[in-house]
Amino acid sequence: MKPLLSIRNLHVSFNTYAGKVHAVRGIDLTVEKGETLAIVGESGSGKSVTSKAIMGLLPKQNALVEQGEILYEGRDLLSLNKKEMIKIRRSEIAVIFQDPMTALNPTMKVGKQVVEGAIGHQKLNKKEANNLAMDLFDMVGIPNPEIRIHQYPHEFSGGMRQRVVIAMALANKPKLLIADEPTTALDVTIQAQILDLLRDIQQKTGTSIIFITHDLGVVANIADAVAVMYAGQIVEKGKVEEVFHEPVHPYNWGLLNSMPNMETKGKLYSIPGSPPDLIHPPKGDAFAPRNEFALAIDYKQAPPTFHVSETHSAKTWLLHPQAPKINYKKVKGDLETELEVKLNHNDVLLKVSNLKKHFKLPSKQILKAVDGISLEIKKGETLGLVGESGCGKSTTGRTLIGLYEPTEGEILYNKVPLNETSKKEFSQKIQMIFQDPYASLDPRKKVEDIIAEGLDIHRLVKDKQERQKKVQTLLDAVGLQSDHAQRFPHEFSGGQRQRIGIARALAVEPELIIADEPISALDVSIQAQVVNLLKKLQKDRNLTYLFIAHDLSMVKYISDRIGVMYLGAMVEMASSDDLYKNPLHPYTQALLSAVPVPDPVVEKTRERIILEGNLPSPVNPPQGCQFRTRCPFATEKCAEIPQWREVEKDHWVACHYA
Amino acid sequence: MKLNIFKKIGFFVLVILLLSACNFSESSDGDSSKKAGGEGKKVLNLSLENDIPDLNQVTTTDGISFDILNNVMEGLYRLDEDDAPQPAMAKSVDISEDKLTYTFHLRDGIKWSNGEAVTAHDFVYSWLRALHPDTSGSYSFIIADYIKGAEEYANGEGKQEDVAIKANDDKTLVVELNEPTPYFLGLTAFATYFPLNEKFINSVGDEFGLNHESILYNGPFVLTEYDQAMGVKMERNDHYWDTDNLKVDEVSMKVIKEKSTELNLYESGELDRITLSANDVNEFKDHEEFSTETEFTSWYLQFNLGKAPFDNKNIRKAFQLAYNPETLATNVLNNGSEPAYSLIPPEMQGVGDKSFRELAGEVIAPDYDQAKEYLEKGLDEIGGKLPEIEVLTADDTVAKDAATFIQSQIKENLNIDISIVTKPYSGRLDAMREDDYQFAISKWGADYNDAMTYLDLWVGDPIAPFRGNYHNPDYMNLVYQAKEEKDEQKRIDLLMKAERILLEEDSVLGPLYYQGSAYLQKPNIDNFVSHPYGARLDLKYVIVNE
Amino acid sequence: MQQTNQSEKQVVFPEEMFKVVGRKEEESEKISKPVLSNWQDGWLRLKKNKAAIVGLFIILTIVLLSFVGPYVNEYAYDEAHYDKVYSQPNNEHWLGTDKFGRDQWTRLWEGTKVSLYIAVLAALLDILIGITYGAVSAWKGGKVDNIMQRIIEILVGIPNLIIIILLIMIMKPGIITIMLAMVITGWVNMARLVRGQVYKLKTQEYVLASRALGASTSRIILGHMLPNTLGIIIINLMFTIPSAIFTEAFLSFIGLGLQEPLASLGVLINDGFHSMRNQFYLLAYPAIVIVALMVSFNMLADGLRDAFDPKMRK
Amino acid sequence: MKKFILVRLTNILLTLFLIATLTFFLMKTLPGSPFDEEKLMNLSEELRMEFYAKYGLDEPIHIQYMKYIGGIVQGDLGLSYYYKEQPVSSLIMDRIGPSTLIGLQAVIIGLSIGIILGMVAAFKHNTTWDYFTMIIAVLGVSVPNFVLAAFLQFYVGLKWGLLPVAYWESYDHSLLPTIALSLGVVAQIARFMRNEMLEVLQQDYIITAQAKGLGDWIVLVRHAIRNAMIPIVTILGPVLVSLLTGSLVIENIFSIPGIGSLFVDAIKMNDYTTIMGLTLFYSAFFILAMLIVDILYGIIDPRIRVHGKET
Repeated sequence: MKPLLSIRNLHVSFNTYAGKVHAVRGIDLTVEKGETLAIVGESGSGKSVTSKAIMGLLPKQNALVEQGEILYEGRDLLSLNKKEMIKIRRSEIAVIFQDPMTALNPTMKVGKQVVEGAIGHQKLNKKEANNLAMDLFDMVGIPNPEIRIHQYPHEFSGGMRQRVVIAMALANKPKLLIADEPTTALDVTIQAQILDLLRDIQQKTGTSIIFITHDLGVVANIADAVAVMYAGQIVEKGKVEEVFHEPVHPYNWGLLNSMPNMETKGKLYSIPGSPPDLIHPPKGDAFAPRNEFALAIDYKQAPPTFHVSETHSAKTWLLHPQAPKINYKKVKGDLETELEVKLNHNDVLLKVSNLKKHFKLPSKQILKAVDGISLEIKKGETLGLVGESGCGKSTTGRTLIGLYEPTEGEILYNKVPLNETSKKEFSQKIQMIFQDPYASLDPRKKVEDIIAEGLDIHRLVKDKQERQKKVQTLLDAVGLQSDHAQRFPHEFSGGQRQRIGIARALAVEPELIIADEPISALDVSIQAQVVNLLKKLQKDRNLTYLFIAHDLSMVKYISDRIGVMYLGAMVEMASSDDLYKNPLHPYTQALLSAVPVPDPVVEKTRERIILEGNLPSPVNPPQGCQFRTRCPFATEKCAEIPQWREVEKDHWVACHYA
Repeated sequence: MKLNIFKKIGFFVLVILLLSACNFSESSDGDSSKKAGGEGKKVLNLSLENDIPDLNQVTTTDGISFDILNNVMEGLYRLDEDDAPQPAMAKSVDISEDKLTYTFHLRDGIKWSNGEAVTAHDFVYSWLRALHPDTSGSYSFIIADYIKGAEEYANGEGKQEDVAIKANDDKTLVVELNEPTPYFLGLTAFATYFPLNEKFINSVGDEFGLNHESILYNGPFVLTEYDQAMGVKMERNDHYWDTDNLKVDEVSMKVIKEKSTELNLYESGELDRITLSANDVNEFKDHEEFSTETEFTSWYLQFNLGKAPFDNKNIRKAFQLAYNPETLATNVLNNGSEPAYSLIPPEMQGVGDKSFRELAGEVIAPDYDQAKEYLEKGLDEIGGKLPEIEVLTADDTVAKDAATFIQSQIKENLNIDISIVTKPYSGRLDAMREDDYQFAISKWGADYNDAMTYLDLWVGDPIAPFRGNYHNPDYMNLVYQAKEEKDEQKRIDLLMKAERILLEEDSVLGPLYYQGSAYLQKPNIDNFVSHPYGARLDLKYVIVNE
Repeated sequence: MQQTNQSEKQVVFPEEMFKVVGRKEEESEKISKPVLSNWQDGWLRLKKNKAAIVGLFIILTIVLLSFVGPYVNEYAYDEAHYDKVYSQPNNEHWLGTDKFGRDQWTRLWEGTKVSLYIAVLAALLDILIGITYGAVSAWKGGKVDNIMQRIIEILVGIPNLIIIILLIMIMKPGIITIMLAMVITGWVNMARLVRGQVYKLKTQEYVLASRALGASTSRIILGHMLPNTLGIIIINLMFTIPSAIFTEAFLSFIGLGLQEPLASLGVLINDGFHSMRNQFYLLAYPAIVIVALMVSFNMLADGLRDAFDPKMRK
Repeated sequence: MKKFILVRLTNILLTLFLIATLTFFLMKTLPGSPFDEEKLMNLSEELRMEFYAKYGLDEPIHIQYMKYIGGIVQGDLGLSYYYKEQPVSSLIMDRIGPSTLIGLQAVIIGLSIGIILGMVAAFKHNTTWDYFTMIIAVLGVSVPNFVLAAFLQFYVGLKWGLLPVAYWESYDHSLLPTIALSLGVVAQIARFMRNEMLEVLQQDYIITAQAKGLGDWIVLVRHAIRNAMIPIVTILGPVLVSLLTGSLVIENIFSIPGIGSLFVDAIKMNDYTTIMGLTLFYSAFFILAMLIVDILYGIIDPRIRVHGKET
């Protein structure tokens, strides 16, 4: 069978003010009819560029396709003129972009946006267009289409907007659908909805899908075939089972291992270092500097493609007959043996009771970001806090460290209340790590000054020399080099920046660190680095963590206990094992089931609880149990506020039916 | 729904704006004939340098209004082409032996533009109105100063019956003066002396003078259009007694504020006569359409005798002699102005055929060496050190240029740094009145053709800061004697003596120049009369050739 | 593991090439670019913008000339020569003379200096007030911010020009007056910009981090807010200066400018305008200078914005 | 929305009140009075006081102030000093027409040409077209408009005789001043539009639209222009100000009986009541324009329409 699309030796580069970026460096790909091909890779690996090259949407000013072919049903898309390309886009290939917030024109009614491509192509009159829009809305599961098509994008929630974007892509019944990270910007529960929808659509229409993502869990869920990209090249590709169960490229090993599953214990496997700079791609194998098993030849010559099976191939010298055989499974096993001794946590370090934080909006409405939560953090433990965006977990963290004034409630640190007078003192004991590695470092300050800021504030160093020495020690502790001290944040990669942020927090030698989604903005391979670092530091320095995240598997891995938040309230709290094995609250259950697991077998067979609808607005939360509008088990009783009670030992939950 | 309302409102506003915007000059349709000279009409196109502030002849004070009023109204007398008063509304006058009683006999057949006759009562009404405190304007003094009982009435102290303005019948007007006033007939040509029709004034009420329909005319022309910002259009007044002698049918006067615009309009043929700004004089100096004229307006430095260092006569003298008016007039102003070495303008009436200036000769001659000597003498007297000196001036170009000139000359010839303080026109006057100046650039334009119009100003009764706090009993006596003197020759002698005391002995003023103007006039215009004092523009005599 | 390889089979590599040498982590963490501060980085970007560099060059040249120019010939700017009024540009008077016979070359650069002086000082003062107002408003937030913003809203309702004209009317005309008048109305824009920026920065994570470390308000403002606002402040300065020059020229044109014999570009243009028909050179040179200044400042400001505005960076 | 308008209205009234107060007291501090005339210097003090009394200038200042504010409330701005006996309000009403016509035309021309130039520049980014447009734009804001006006008058009006030199007689007379006034507007709008377009063209929804298979032209018209145009509304305020500055001199140069020239004259003549009245009028006009701009914003941008503007 002829493939629907095949890419041969594609090279794409960009001219930037810093130099020429070789974004895609010779990739070969095929997409069969009705197949879902996942392209996996970290940011900057060239996967989005590939998708744009297929659509002919590379920015004209600075992008250049240097060589290669993109054959669609036998025609080379790169050789088509504009008119023909527009025809292709209109009727053959459609695309879904990552951010539904920006992909829609804010000043045009969504119905019109969805069908405007089809109107010209299918020669529809107004009524037919409206009908088509309504049908499409129906298909992607947007309720009340007859009203919704006349609304503007800002009247839709993120998940709904993504459905609109999908509807738009489907308007012309494309044969190929390119989904460029369509779920990255969405919450897990919404992501599950969208993935379901896409699968459903593919079954109904038989469309081929190129699914671009950095999340291996998602890949396992949706893909038939997988291509793993690194530094502008496809390093491994094959059927989803092959890539997941018999990985051959060390990078793929790293990716798979660095994702903890629910059972992972001990040290997490991580890929050290940072991705290469594509302005000056390294000689030989681009992955070599980060590869534990790099061969001498890797630094000399780029590896060719070796075929493992008819469908499975990879670019690594390890597949060369002369290369030593390395057992991937053993590598994995080695790590698992390194078990960790859990400390006994008894002393309560931080006690929070009935904490509330309300914001007054300019519209005079009250946003109840945190609405009465109570928790304790014991010395030396890690408490995880999870929930979807907008549930109040970050606000909780920021209120605890005193960035926000609590509206109500009490915070006791070592039995001393946190207030204006004690704030300065506590600012040394409690520290914070922030989510966005780009926004959390002052772009105008040198790394040295960023790290030493706390030292200066609390006058912890006597002179310049001591300051310098301390900074060096801290850089070393987070695995950065001493000459990095003189550089500015924009020169670092995300992972490096996050480590600088950690060094800054450590500088004042705190006891409690509130880590506010410290890894959610990082690439998978880097996440493990940071998590390992945090664990190591905890052990070395006897730190206590409040770890805030929406990624449940990582939270499970790092935390001793976990609290689940929903709409400003705590709905369940238990030890992490307990919570995973025996979730009592329907929301926790749904959340857990929505987490994609990087195993195609598991993913494709398990039943998941799909939550309907969206998160209600915290300005106007539902009365009684806040979850009842989305709860599959909700009854009339749920209109009453459920009690926060201890169901089992150390297992708290707020549900009438738990 | 909301959207539609907004759209409607927006559209509505737009329409209103557009409609309101289109009020072009009403003449636009009828006016196209202007250039073509349609139906053989003789049209004269002139410009006004600024908006027309006021056409109420009693309250108005500015030259622009006078220029218009003088052509649509007429007093008992009108100045002729040689600036001499000639009978107009009056056909003759009987002057009593003591030169204090004037009996005017009105001309027959004089009519208002609505056809009613102009009577002696119209004059009585008008003059009394100009005097009455409720209706008077700044120019009321021009009647009050001369007519018996008028000043008291104007101050609200006297009674109306005591004012010596009487109509014996419709055709006879009798006026009694305080003192013999040889130039009184000239005064009756001035706007404040024009008649008004009581019935008409009462019928228009507050509207009087605000539009062309709310004025009743008795002059050579009537206004057919009047917009303060755009100008006026005049047409021949068919009811005017001398209408047959008019050589022009229609005059338009457009308000053009920028001199460069005026010149452009002249060159494009839309104006027939313009005055030039100094910058443009050189270009047209040799042009056949170029000419200059002077008027009875003197510019001078007013020293403040009440302020150091000008309380010292020698310092005043030093300043008075340290600049050359010739340079100012020819090199800086370059607009037809004449250098001044005295106060009284050259053409002003003296005795018989001789002008005052011819009889009196020049008073001041610049002499830098002498100036330095005076300065040293003065410095010795005041202790060797000058305070900082500022010269006050108005902020129009000409006044500023004069100040800059004085500044540079004083620096060059006396090596004294002076700074310039410019104030808006009325700001300068205010500062002078409040005694807040050391010396200032000031001017005076004659109201009538006699040296008294100048010399009367410095009598110092009471002592006026505005006039430099000058008070010299000798000078005062000379002026008062001149006022009562009935013999022309003796009177002029007294005045000449007074001028010398003012300038030479006391050095109260430093003469600068006699104001003049350079103008361009199309060759087909003849006999264009512009009087040097009073109401300037007189279009009764102008001839427009084909 | 089985290998179904085709072409590579023929090539046999030396055995040592297949020794596991492991990773070179330092390599992957290494930053190869030279150490560059933000200013250096910005300068590099600016240098790429030819128009901005040309603008910068012109501005520098004009500033230099305005200081040196008056001294290269023997005439003083207020020295009148009545025998040489309105002489066309010649060997003696390179740019001719005006109606007082004053040397135009000297007056032109003297005037440029005065104009620049007024503009720069006015702009700096604007900025000082604007920064303080904007920063305080955003930093305090809440009610204070609300009130301060209401005040700004009201101020915005008054046409600047009117205020300037009114002020100039009541004060003694001169450099200080013009400057003050411009300052009184000019800062609103700056205040708004700074407020916006500080508002944004206030919630930036690095500022939160600093606060979490217990930093004092002054430390945050001086250490984080100010350096990160400086870019837009400078850019705004570059836009404010030319508009201040323009305002001065305009005021001079309607007769509310400086006092003789002092010159400014506005005064010169005003004088030149009145004699443009016959002494065109009197208008031409100051007009060229003012246009050159305006154009250059605009080009430079555009360039700076592209180089330093973080929005343009990514 | 109602509340929004109510708050705005209160602000407007407050602003106008402040401006009235400010100008009143500023004017009172000014030297000189309308009756400072050379000829009046001969008058006695008593007589001058009588004139003052006619205009209510003899009363204590706070009474004058109350009367002035009271008058404003009734739409009475007092009598002009220079145009004796003329109410300031009627002076303004007489002069408003020509100014509005020229201003409106300048805005329309400025907007349409500016938008087109800006779009061309953005679409042909970094080409000769772009540079050419931007040179025009920079020159447009750099050349003082009185200089431009003088050139237009001399060449277009006098030398080439294409349009009337000056004065206000027919529609043709409004064209030159409109052109002189609109150049600055064209420049401002073109620059702004270019920047906005460049930004919009990089937005995801533009790529999305292209991905939908829409032609370049449709993408441009349907998606780019509209979104780029929305922010144009925000600079209408500054544009109006520049029109105001422009009109002051241009009306004088072209001898147009408009408000701008009235204002300049009032300053030159110390006609305080007229200055006060015009200041108030300008402010009211300006504020009203800003209000309309805000409302317009709401109409154009659906994101604001629903919730009202929240700042």
